[in-house]
Amino acid sequence: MTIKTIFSGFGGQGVLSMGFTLANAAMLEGKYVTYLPSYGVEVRGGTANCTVVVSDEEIASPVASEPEFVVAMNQPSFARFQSVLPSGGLICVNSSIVNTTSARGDIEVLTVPTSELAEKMGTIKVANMIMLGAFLKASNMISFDLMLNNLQEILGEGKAKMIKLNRQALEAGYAFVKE
Amino acid sequence: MKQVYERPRSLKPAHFHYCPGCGHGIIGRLIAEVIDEMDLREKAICVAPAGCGMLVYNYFDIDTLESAHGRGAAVATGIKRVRPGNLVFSYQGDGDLAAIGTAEGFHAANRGEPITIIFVNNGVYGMTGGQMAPTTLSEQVTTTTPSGRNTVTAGHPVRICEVFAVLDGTAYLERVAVNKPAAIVKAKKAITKAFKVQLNGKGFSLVEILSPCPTNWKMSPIESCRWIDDVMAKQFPLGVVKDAT
Amino acid sequence: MKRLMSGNAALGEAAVLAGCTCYFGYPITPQNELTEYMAKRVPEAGGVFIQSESEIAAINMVLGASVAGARAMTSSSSPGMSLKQEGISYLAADELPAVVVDMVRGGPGMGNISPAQSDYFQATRGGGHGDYKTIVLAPGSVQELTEIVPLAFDLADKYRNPVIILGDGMLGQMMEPVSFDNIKPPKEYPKDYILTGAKGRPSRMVRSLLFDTKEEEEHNWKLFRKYQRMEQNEVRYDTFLLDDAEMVVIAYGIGARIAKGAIKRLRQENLKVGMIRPITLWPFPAKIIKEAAQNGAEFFVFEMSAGQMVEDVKLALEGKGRIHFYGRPGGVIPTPIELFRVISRHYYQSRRGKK
Amino acid sequence: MLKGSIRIDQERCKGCALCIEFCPKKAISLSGTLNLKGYFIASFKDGGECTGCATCAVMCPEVAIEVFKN
Repeated sequence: MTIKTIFSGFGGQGVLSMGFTLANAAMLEGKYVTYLPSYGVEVRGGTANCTVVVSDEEIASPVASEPEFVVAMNQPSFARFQSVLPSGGLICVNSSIVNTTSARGDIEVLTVPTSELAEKMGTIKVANMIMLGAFLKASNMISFDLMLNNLQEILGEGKAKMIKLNRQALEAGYAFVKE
Repeated sequence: MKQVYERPRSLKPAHFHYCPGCGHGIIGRLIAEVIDEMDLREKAICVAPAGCGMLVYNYFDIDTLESAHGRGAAVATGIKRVRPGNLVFSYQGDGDLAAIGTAEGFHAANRGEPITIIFVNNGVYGMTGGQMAPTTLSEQVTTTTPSGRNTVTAGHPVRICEVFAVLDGTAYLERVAVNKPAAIVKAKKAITKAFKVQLNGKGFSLVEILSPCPTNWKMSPIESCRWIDDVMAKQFPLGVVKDAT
Repeated sequence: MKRLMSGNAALGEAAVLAGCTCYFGYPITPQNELTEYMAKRVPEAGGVFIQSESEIAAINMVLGASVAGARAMTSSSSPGMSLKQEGISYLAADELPAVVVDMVRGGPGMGNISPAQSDYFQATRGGGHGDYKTIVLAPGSVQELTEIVPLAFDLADKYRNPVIILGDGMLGQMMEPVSFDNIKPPKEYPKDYILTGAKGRPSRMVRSLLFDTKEEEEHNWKLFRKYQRMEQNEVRYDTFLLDDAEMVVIAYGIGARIAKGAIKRLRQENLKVGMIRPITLWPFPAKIIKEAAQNGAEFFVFEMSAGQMVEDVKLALEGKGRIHFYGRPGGVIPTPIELFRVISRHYYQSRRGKK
Repeated sequence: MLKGSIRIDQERCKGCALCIEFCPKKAISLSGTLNLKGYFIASFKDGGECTGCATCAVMCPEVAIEVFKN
């Protein structure tokens, strides 16, 4: 199984960090994984996106022309990336700031009010981790428990202080998505 | 009878290829004398340029490397960073340093690289046949300024010492000449000082040397020496331009 | 222990572990992460890092560090590589080792910063002026960099010649799990040519100007014989499902990865497609390609350019054999499905042709 | 009373005449002799008033002059 996901949003929403966290967690699980950030002028234009491929076998291309999943944290990303999803694909949307009425009929839309959920936890900064938690529940791509157990390693030293908050955010997002 | 002047040990026996009366020979000898006197023969590494000065590696009996045209300061930087204990100097002409290699020289100076540049300024491209150099004087006739250098279309003489002087990285900059005995004594002192600046870790040093080119100036060697005083030094004033040591 | 690292950063780490003590570079996308990584890592390891004023200065600093005896490296991307060619030519002429990394982007001119394979000719034909060659290594994954980079430094020292690592924007930017456990401490190479100050020995000179035509010719023949030794000893390639292949894909670097994905799909459809992946682009693995042709295979050359390596395949086959070419220039990255479709079309067409 | 003398390497000399110009005692002159390179060479006037000051050697671009002194 090879699963490709595009994470997208404004620069500053922690979009790349979402993808990096997923890639790191998948690596710890022993999966093949690639993480490809978009780079260059685009990064400076305010929008950011990255592609994560997780697989049980060697990965041919780290580019997702037809991703299984899209995570869209803002309106422009929603508009741009819903169109690359094949029929039946899932798009996870930050419904706090994205209007999803224009969504295609042949794709699945998971709306997560990440900003509100994050504000409840005291800081908007964890919105990305809430979304990641929700995405992991919906996609069932990697083991959530294994990820939580290795969170310190996955997030790296820089974020060690925030470990508790990040864990709560991931759990909140995970719990938000019903079976 | 006692020998009071002999050939410096840091010069190989080879004959110079320079034209009669060329200043490169004097400058090469001065560098070799300074290396002898400071006992640096086993420590010195010279980066040779393209142009008339390029064959110095045939003359200096020290470790030498020939660099691409203008890249001497970058190559010297690489050598010096790997071997900070050595004396590393580049020998560069006016096309080499003041035209094609301006960026390399300027930024080595700006970084305060502890290297020395011996900058030979004869106001003309010698080896290629007497074309205009960045240091060619206003109104000076060369093969590419047949009616004299018109500063409106061909720019002005570049004063490297003064340009480099504004860089915080430069420690010692002096302009000298090799057109008469007293000037030559001063030139040797300047080279000695520049090497000391480097060896004492004070930073970047450069000695600009006004040097006669009788062939391309179309003058006799003696006329060339006089011309340096009478004309060239008026636009390239001699003396210490900067001493921050 | 594996770490998730970008190709650029992993390349830098591998270089330091392989004994690279000097790095000089000028920022250009998509290889900036390498320069940034080295800015931190090389001084930590006790080495020299300089952000140079230009690519020309960087390659000449490499030349200086190399002649002083250090393992030195610089990196750039296509337009910057054009500037470095002067210095690479001098390194080859002076017979000095160096490693030069090119993370290729779409060209010509400023082009764009998307991954491309359009600098194949520049890398494999010497690139600068004069009769010279450089070994060109083309890694296909972040993990492979940990083999390619130490190899590049060893080959540079062994032959006293610049070695090019030809990657692309994707290899540089992409993160993959990587382990550096396989990198051993660098070998010692006798360096009786370096400049250290003439202490207790005759003075040395390193130069490329040889006024005497006979001397210059002899020097060029000497270099030529060295390149012949490289051609004999340093060809490297990888194969995938080659034994029974009726169609052999030839692709390198990131292109080979994409092709491999396509081949797996083709095999699921029982199409006998295999691959030869050149790891050294120069010297080019001509022999194995010729052997595959003798076994009756046809060839499908895939490049992210308008067709450069395909000429080496034609040379390898000396006009015999059938070669199909598919290229996407300008930084476009084809998908495995796209390649699958193109290859299977050629496959069925030539099968019909044979009947 | 001769205090100094010089020896000019005839094959290094290119006849630029800087030594002649700058010799304070005018003890050097251009000879009519050609060397192998084809230059008329400078020569030391025997019996001249050389003081061994070495000015000629300082000016010589060819490092062709050795200087001796009593």
